[in-house]
Amino acid sequence: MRSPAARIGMLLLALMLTALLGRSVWQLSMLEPASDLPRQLQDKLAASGVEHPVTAVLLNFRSYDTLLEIAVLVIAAMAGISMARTRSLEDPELRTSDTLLRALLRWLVPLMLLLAGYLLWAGADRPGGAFQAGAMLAATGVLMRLTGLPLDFLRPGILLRIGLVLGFALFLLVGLASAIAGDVFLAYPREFVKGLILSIETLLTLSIGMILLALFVAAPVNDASEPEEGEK
Amino acid sequence: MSNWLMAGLLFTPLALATVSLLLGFRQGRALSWLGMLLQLLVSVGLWWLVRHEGGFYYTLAGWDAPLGIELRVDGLVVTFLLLTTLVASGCGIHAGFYLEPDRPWQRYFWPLYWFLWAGLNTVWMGGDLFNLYVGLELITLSAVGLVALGGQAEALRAALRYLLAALLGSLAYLLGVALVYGQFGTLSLADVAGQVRVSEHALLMRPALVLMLVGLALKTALFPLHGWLPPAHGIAKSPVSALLSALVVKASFYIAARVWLEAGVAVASQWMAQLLGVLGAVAIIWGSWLALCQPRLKQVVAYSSVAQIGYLFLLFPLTFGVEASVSLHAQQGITLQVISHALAKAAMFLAAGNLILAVGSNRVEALAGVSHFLPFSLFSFGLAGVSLMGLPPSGGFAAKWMLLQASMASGQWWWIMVLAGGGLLSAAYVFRIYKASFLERDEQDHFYHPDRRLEVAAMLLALASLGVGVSGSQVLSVMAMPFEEVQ
Amino acid sequence: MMQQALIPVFALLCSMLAAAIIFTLPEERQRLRTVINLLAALIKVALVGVMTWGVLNERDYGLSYEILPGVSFVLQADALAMMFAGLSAVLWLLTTIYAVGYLEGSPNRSRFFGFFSLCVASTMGIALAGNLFTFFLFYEMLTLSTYPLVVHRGTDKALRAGRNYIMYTLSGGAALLLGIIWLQGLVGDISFQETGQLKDVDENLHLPLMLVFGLLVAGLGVKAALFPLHGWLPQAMVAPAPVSALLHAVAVVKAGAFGIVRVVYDLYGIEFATLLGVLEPLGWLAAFTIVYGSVRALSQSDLKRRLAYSTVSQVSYIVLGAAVFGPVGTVGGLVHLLHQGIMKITLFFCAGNYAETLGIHKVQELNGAGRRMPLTSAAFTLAAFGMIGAPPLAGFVTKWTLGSGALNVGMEWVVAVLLISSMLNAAYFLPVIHRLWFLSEYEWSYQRRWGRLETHSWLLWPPLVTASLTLLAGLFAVLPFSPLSWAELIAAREYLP
Amino acid sequence: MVEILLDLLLALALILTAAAALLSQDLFRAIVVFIAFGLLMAVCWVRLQAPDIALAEAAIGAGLTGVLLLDAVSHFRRGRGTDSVVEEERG
Amino acid sequence: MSTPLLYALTGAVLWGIGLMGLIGLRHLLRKLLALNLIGSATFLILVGLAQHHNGPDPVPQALVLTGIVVSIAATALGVVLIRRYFHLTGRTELESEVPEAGRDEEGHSG
Repeated sequence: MRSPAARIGMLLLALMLTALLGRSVWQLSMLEPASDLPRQLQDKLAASGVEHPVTAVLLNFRSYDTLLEIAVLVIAAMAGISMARTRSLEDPELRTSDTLLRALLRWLVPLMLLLAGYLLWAGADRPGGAFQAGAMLAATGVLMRLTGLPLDFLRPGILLRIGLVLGFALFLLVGLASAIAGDVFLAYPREFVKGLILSIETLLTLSIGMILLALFVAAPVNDASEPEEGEK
Repeated sequence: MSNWLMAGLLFTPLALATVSLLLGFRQGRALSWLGMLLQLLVSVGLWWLVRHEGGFYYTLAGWDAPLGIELRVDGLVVTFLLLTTLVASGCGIHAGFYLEPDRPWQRYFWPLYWFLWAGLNTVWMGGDLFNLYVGLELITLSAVGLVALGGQAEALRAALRYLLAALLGSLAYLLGVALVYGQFGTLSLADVAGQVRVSEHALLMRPALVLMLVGLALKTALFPLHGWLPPAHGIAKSPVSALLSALVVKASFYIAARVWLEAGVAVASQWMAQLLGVLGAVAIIWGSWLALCQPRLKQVVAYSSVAQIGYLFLLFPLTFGVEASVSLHAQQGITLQVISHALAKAAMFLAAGNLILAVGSNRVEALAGVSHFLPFSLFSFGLAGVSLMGLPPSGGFAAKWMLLQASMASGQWWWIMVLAGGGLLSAAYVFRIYKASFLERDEQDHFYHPDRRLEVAAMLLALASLGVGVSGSQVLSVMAMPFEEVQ
Repeated sequence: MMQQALIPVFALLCSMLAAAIIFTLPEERQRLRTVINLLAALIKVALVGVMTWGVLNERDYGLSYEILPGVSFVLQADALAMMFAGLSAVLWLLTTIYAVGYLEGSPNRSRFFGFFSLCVASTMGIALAGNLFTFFLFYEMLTLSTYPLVVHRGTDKALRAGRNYIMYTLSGGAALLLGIIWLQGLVGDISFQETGQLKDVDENLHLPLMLVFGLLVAGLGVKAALFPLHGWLPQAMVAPAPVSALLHAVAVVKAGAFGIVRVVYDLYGIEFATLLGVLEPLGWLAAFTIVYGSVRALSQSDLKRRLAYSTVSQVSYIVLGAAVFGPVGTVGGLVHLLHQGIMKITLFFCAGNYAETLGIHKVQELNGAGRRMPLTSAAFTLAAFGMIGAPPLAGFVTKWTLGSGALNVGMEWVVAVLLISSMLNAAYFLPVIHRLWFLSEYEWSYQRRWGRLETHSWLLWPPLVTASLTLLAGLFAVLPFSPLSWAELIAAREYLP
Repeated sequence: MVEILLDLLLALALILTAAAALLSQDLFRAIVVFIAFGLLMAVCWVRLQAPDIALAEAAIGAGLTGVLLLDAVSHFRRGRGTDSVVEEERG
Repeated sequence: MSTPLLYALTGAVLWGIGLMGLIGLRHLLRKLLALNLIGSATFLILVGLAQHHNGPDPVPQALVLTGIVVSIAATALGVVLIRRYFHLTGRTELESEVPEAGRDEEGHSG
């Protein structure tokens, strides 16, 4: 428990922050719109290879952000599985014996997979895309795990690690390929742009799904510990 | 030429991270040697290019800012890229022989290491405020992962504390970015800098500036937001501590400095600048004092980082509302401080790791008598200490000299006192270590002899920190190279 | 031309290189280490000789290199530089020989000789520094490289002395740095030049320049052991004898005194300094230190402590000389830079010999040592008489010139100070000499035999050589290349025509 | 008019759920409230004409984050040794 | 007042709440929760303020998507660390002075 003075201080701090922030937002809202970025985006959308502007920004105009963001995900996944030191990531406690639930799942899982596929495909011209599809995949996995369906592919082994970086690696290779072709890093060749984006998205979906799932499943349950440096 | 180099620079760390994730520690290590060599070639190549032809913008994915992301490559950036290569390679080589290869979780060291490197490169070159945010997060998460890797409870606690602080800092920064985007409708720092100077409502940027600076100060561990740093840097494995102290905290400071110099000085107020300076000054004094009181060797070095980071924040008062020449002096001084502290602190942590390995304990008193068994590492520690104390002939001295000159010329004499006092205090904690190691005790007779290669890595970095001191002019001359403004 | 500019660099590098090699040598490679040490010392003496000859013929050994924007690293060899460089080169050779003998068989010799060489390299750099920045560079390097020597024994006492030493000198360094920065802010990056650089400055800079002078002297005064900044010196005598010799005669104390001389003559210029009125307080401070040091020396029962207080007193002669306006006074101060060096080093060598051979540390333990160690004691006696100022020894030359210089410009009180100090010198040295030769032998608990000679031959020759130098410097003071005539050469160049 | 009212209500609900998520005494309930907050956020994004974010928020922000946190809570409770809580968590 | 602006202002309030939670709460999961709130608040301000001026703006929307992914990564990493920390120490709080009962999260919420 914090002391009352500290609590009041915190409250004041938060209030002050809110007030200042609100004032700033209000003031900024009074300004004339300064940007013509949406218009620029519209102008160049045709050249981006996809019709949906958000996807165009994510995978073409600002693809470097997305590349690094996947890297952030991979890092989190890595840190997650580095903590898991058991051979299997399954949690026997969670195995269900409810037949009705199993039957339900038998229908639900393929349906969700289908939905993920649709989201991926829709990303090109409608809302949707790799992240949403990946999240859907992961949600399917979570469901399977919560009900105890086996997730053998999630053993911390080489296969899991390949799966984690598959999308990222393809993204990176495409970036490199365009650089080798003499252009800048990540610049897609005009004629393949749609196909490239779609294939990147597909693998990304798989990887993102696996990463999110691995993060969820990689609950550290073990006793291995290392002595502190110098205290051997 | 520049396209190839840039592609190599961006691709190598990410590719190395990917491939080494699929390998074990030993194969990853072998591959990493190759990666370090590549990075060295590429960064030297870029440095050479900029030195002879001046800086340039690199438009990623072929889309110009503000729609696309542009990287800025100028003299300062190539210097930092080269610095990163040197320091990170030094730490990497050290780590390659320092970490126990047979632990199952060590295989994740190399991927994290290379992702960290990629994040650093991104931040040095970043010209897009949001891209900088992603770069920062890349650095933060890989750094947290490295601290926690295979760690015990204490390491986890430190990593958690670090994670929470760093995330809050990033989000504060991102909030600032959101306000900037709301005001100027662009994320490109160069655009913002241009608009701030013509817009009549420029002063409305102040809250955004404050938020960014506070967030970044938290990530840089400026007093009083430094609480997370000593545990994290003190408990991590020595090569990791070296990376964190030498480079990671610099990344967030670098962004703060870029934002400040390009847009901040136009909208800030004197009290903001002075407040940041005062906090830096308190950090110098308080951090040094705490370093003096620590019983553990690595905690001493970690608190010393808190103090040394304080010096960096003198940039703000010394560049606000002063003549251009004074501001230039201050910027040069801070640049030298970043470079020399990076080299010296990395050397110091690596040497501290060797010393700990040799005496088998992290305590300062345990060092008694080590001076005739491990003079090489002790010597590296000493040389690095020279730079931290700001004594000649070292980069730390050169930096201090420039800062003193800038304070003198701007009439802000109070910083002179801080600089002088801080130097003496840091001498106190550095000499405390020397003193402990010179003490002769009869019973302490056998020490473990670490691998020679571990000692060489520390030594080379320490020598480099001295080298900065005698080649300050050359180092700074690259930064003065012309930069073509692309509009 | 190019080679000429490189000679000072070589003079610096030869001992740095020696240091680097010695650091990496394993402890047991004793012979190789000795060879490298002596080789480096001999090369240095040769290089300094060449430069001295060149300086006499007005050759220019300048080297300048921009180390930071607006600040240069400057090496230059002028007459004053050569005086200090010559002193340190010759005495380093002797001290090295002595140290090899002294430390035979003791641990950590690689470390010791490495820092020893670094220390001399810094001294050489101080001598050859062409501006305050470069001077400061080597001045701090000297601080750092002497610390491991002071704490070499690793005892609690040594570590405490080391801590005090570092506290004093680093604070001094900070004051010096502030002075330098301030000066740079006022007048820019200026180099040392004979007759000074500041004579033409604006009138309203006079006050800041006085304050800067105060800071510089405070910074340098720590190493020069000016009262009240002398506290570290008597404690530092726990270091091994060759280190004490180096500290007191060649490197540290001298670096401070030399720095003050540089600031007075080559930065401010003696005329301008007199005009500012900063010399008079400096003179009083020096005079007080002279008397104070001597008085404190009287009551010391530890031999090396007594010698240390004697140094406090004697070094201030140099400062006093700098504070006395007029060529003759200048000569008196400058010549003491050399004279004090050779005399004091003799005394410390002898003290070391007594300690090594008979385990003597206290003054009363010296009773009768003259009969057991006649050569050492003769050298000690000679140097002690030199300190007192008995003719025809080196110390007499100093006091005579200093005194007549002061009389020339009407500073009679200086003569009084000289007389008092000489009497005090006599008062603390004569009893020692009396004990050495005329009292019956003390019961030494510890005695070491070195065969035929009274002590190890490497320990014996250096004091004998320096003692004879004391005699020669006094006897042949009028010959060319004697300390006196070299100091006259400098003085002739320091005053405006 | 109706739209503004709806927006206001939504904003109020966001603030209330946020506060409730932090103030709730029971950690489990706090997380459930947080999931509700995530779903409200998704509605917000729809109101802001950002269906992409709405999808992502619902799936990632509310769904996955919530499940992750819930799983962690159940882990803590198991660590304390009360198995009944595990049952509760599954429901 | 436009809809986007309203949500931007809501974001400002949420930031305050989240910050108070982050500093004031001790349980690590709650801190993580607060951080997520702060993240959402930031995203609201980013999109709200931009769209107040421009109408639907895909750029900040794309940024927010990136931001959401980054924050789930960070949250997940945090949860993994917290769980392992709990596994090793039985604690769910950072402060070391909290006694062993610290693992009981009901004890000190709010």
